[in-house]
Amino acid sequence: MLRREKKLERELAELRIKKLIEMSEKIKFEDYDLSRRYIILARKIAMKYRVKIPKELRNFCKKCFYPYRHDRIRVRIKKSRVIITCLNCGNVKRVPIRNRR
Amino acid sequence: MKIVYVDFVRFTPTETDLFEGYDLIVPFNNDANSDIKGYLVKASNTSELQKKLKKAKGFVGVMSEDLKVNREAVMRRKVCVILDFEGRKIDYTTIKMAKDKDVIIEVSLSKFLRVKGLKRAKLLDETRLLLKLLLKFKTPFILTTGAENQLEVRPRKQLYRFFYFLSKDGGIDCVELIKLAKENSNRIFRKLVDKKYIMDGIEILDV
Amino acid sequence: MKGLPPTLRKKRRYIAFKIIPEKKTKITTRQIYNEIQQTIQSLYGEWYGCVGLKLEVFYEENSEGILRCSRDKVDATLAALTLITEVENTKVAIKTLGISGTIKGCKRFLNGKEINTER
Amino acid sequence: MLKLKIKLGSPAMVITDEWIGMEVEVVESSNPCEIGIKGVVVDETMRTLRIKTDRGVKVVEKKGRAFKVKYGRWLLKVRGDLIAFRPEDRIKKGIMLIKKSKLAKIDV
Repeated sequence: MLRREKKLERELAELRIKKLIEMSEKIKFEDYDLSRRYIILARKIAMKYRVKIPKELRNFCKKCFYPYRHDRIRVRIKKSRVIITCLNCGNVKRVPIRNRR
Repeated sequence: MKIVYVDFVRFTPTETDLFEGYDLIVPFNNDANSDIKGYLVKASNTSELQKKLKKAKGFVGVMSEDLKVNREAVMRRKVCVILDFEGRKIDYTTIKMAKDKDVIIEVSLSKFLRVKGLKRAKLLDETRLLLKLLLKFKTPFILTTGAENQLEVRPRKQLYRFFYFLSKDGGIDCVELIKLAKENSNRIFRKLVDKKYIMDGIEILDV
Repeated sequence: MKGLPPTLRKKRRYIAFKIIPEKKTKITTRQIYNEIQQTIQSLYGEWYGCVGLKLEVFYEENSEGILRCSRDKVDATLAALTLITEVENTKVAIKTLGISGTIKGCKRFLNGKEINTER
Repeated sequence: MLKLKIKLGSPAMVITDEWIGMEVEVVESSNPCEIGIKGVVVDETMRTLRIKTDRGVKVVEKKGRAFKVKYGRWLLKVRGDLIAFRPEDRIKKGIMLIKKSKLAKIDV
């Protein structure tokens, strides 16, 4: 029986996710839908090989997968947290700002 | 593209004019000292095969009488060719599996030279059935002389003509057979010799 | 009486071949003819066995010759030639050099020597 | 179990890598109009590639075609049958294909 090379698969998956999200970032002002498609592809890869999408690359809406674009989101700071509202679907993401001790 | 012809033999070849029309002769002889050679594994049962395969490397060919050994050999990743001789037994499932695992099945001419009479008649019939199955599943196969000494070698044209006639007489699609045999021979040649041929379907055009 | 029209005549093919023996033994015309005849007999039997065989010429010094057969059985004859392994206890291999429609055309496959056939 | 050492950047790994963003040219196809389509891959599905050319976006099927691809420092010719999987499946299935193929030169 042939065995899967899971380590190699994950390594490749990480590379591909990075590539895809960077690409979607690049074209998000020209073709918004295509850049969403790239993110979906990247997410599919991440789910299949159980790889986390790195935090710094995770700037897209969790619900509709459109990447955050300054004219399609609203960012407010309220009650010591950043509130990002996606104007495509209305999903709200709250990121608490904690004081470092 | 130019068609190249590959031949498998079982001895260390020296120059003869019988070797006409072949571009590459692969000796399946572990003592041969040419650059390109096959690694011959002879086994009579499966455990022996597994033991011998551990040492094997390169272009591995398995030669065995036993049906079980042949079936086991097809499933092994190391094995590239199932070599042919007069006592080889191979069946429907093995051929079907060989397609899946990309194992080449050799169909040799020299087995007909070694036997005579009723045995040869049976062998001819068996070979026709084998060719039919090979075509049905599109299993990779190669037509070779499979010679064990100099005098069993036949020139390429004669070899292909023989199998052409054999298949035509048996009601097999002879044109397709020869076409596929040439394709496979081409593939094997490029795999063995060409450094730019990485695997089936991928090749380097330029650096 | 006119002969048969060309369409109905027997079509023939001539096969130039060369015998490569194991040792330097001379093979006579008779021996090789018998061997070919026997091989065809045993391979195809009585039903298909008649291929219009005739050994036109055979040069014993360089063991080359020309064989005649009917056109639609060229493949059968060639297959029989490839399957010959022995002539009178000496191991041989037969290499077919070429096929042609005439003896004259067939001669160019032979060793390049000017050989005249008187018949 | 014998372990295969597949180098990450070796040319055989094209079939596992991301094709979106690659420069591609269709070399072989049963459809003569498709031969010569050249451009950057924009999108990929299980059976097709969307190639952005000078004359707009073209959709080319993967199966039965051969593509010329620039990959790393190589210019490769890849048969489309090898990449005819879902883009996310290609990592797993591509590695399997490479492992399965006999005498593949993977350590270039």
